Amino acid sequence: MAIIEGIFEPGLVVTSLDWVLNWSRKRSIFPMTFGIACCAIEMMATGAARFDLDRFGAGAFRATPRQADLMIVAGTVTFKMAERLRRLWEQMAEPRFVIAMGACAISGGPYHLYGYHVVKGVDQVVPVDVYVPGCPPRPEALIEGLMRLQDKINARTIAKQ
Amino acid sequence: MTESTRFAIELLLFAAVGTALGLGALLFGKLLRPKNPGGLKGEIYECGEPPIGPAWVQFDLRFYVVALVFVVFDVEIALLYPWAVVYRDCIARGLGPAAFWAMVFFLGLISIGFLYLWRFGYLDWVRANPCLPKNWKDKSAVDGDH
Amino acid sequence: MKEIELQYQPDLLHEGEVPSDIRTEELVLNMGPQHPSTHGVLRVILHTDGELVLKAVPYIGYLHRCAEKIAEKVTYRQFTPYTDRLDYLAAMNNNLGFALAVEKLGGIETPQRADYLRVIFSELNRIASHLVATGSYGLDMGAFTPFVYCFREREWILDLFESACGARLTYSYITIGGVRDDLPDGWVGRCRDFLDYFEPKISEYNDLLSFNHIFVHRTGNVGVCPPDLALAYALTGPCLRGSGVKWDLRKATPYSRYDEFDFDVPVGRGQNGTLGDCWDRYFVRIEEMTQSVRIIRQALDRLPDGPVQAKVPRMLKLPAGEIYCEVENPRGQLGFHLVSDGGTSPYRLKVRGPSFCNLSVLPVLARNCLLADISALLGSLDIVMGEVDR
Amino acid sequence: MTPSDIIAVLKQYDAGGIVSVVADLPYPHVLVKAEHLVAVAAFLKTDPQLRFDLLRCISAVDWPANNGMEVSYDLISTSFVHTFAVKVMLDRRDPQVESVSGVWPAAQWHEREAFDLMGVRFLRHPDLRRILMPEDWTGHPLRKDYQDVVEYRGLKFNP
Repeated sequence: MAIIEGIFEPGLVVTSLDWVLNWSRKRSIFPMTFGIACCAIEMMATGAARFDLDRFGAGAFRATPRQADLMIVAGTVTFKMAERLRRLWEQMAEPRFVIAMGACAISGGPYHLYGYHVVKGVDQVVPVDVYVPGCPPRPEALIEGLMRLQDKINARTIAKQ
Repeated sequence: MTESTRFAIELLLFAAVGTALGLGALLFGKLLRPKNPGGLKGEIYECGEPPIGPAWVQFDLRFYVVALVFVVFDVEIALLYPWAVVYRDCIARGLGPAAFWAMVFFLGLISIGFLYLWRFGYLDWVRANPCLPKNWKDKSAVDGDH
Repeated sequence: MKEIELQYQPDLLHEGEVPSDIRTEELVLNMGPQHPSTHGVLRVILHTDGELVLKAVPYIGYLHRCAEKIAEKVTYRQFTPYTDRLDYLAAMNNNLGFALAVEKLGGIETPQRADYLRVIFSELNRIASHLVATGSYGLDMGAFTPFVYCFREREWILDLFESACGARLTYSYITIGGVRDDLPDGWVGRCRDFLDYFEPKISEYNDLLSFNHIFVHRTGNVGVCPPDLALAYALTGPCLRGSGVKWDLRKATPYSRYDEFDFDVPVGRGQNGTLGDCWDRYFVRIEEMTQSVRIIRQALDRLPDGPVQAKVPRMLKLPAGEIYCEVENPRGQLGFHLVSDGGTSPYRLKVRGPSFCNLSVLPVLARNCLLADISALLGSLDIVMGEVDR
Repeated sequence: MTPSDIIAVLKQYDAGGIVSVVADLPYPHVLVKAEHLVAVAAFLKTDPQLRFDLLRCISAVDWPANNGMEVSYDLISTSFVHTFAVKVMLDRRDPQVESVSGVWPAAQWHEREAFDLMGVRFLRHPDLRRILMPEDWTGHPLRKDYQDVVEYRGLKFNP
């Protein structure tokens, strides 16, 4: 919650301020390198030359959560990993977003029935913004997910609701 | 409006605009960025794990020695600058060799210290010397046919 | 029965000798699950003295996905997709390993064309896996360009895979009894184009990374693993061959008609440093890529016609029994210990991941090496956490 | 050497320790008493005729029917390229066996995994603790009679 959030009515100044804020945030999302399993390889392929994430300003993979605003949960989250995932998410600076990439992150995927050590869906651990289905999802699907996230960022406002 | 007051006003104006821009950006940021500390956000980031082990640790002394040596030479270079600026008109006033030899004496004194350090090995850094398990010699491994 | 004195005490993780005599405390550092150079979710606790690592203790299990428990609940054919996700960089080789284990136990004969297709796809996957290993190893050493070059070639291979079996990473293409379906037309031509395009690229990697002055100094003489230590810790694959042991399952115990192709097994020679250092393990992978290209070319030339799938009943029942079967995965020997009680699903399936054993040597090699060399050492072992944790 | 030759050499070395023998494919192995395991393992590794220097895999199989916990060690020799396996049948309620990490250090992690997932305790193992599951996990998941943990630190098994 910024200091001036929720105080002013949506007028000329506030909406143009919204536009500037949202434009700058959505055009330079810094994802955190948080690859867990097979989806991480597809995330690397998305970052590589052919499906270049840099075209969307999201190519700068930051290693630490301090400098990242997007956490792409790429892979199966296990019970042992869930705490660390929660801690990493909380150590990210606001405004922060989460993409659940792959069937494992969405609902446990192929390990849903008998995976005794698998968290069935990462939304039990962190609030998820965009779900990208697939096992692993194709790089185009991840870019589609990123675009949906950009639309979501675009709809944010600091005016009084 | 004398020359100097005009210059003072210009200087003041320049400083004011400079600080205004700087502080303005900071203020603008402070107003707009979300700020809610709390939870695990304030904790030390250690690759997703709860941090283990103390951070204030007694480091090895060799780091302290290197820091000292750096400070000495940094100051030496800092002193070289004014000398270099003054050196040209020293020559004009005929004091060239005296100024030159004074600086040579100054540099020489410090390089003697440097040679001492070098000679007694304060500068050679620790090398990795990987040691395999203490009693490692797999007697059963018959060499030759691998 | 003569009692044999054990060669050495169990390795009790001694601390390395602290060189300096002045009392210094240890800094305990967490190279945790989320770290750019751990290639997945691996946590290593480093006890360091300044830059020197005194003790490295790996913690795994962050990606333990219960594959072996699932194997007891699903039928044989249903387990193939889970084998893709063991070593997700070499899904073809995992499928091959599981398929061979089931076929040997069940006595199922696969047609010749299927065996050739299996060899072609396994070797293509070996090249793709080594490309990722080389690219990310360059990334660990701070060079970003090799990563992008290697992924460019890998995309071409993934296109070939996609046109043949529809997926980019988890193919389930090699099933029990043969191969899922035949090649699309024109695939062989496209594969040859790739091989002709790819061969000169390997020398490009050598100029770009392998003989780069900084890279050689960062990886030569680092993490030296003598041959008998490698064998004692059951290192296999490029890690074992990097230490000079000429041991490759495709030559030693040939499977799936590998003995019909001639290729040689590259072995570390200690060119840039001592034998068995990180550079050797890395360079064996580069040479293995050229050998894989040779194998694929021979397999494409002699590709026979015929069916690609043997007759396998839908609800496959294997006779009660037990088998241990291994294949040469890009990372080492991937073993499947299959115990069947005559039912439609395995009674017990133990997967021996090569990265599991390759990683177990880390505490031994990482003792008394520099902090920056830990990522060089980890990158050269080329581990994949899906296979370590299963 | 063929499995039957290996078994002959083994019988000649330690006939007492061997319980039963299976020589034919697909899985030639010898069942050994638990106390003799390390001695047989050391012999298999150091005997110049056998030289099994690569321990490929240690797998634990749970037989609740006859109350047995079977631990099998798969070996291969890189010099003679012959493969063999040694098995030990333990009591299922409290499976204990000597650790062979003195002979092959590769066994350390395999044994830790067998302990973690199956509950087989290996005596004189350098640091026997859970390797895959979290430290505070209860139960050994790969046993046949394992009930799934319904909730672990707030995370439900199937929501």
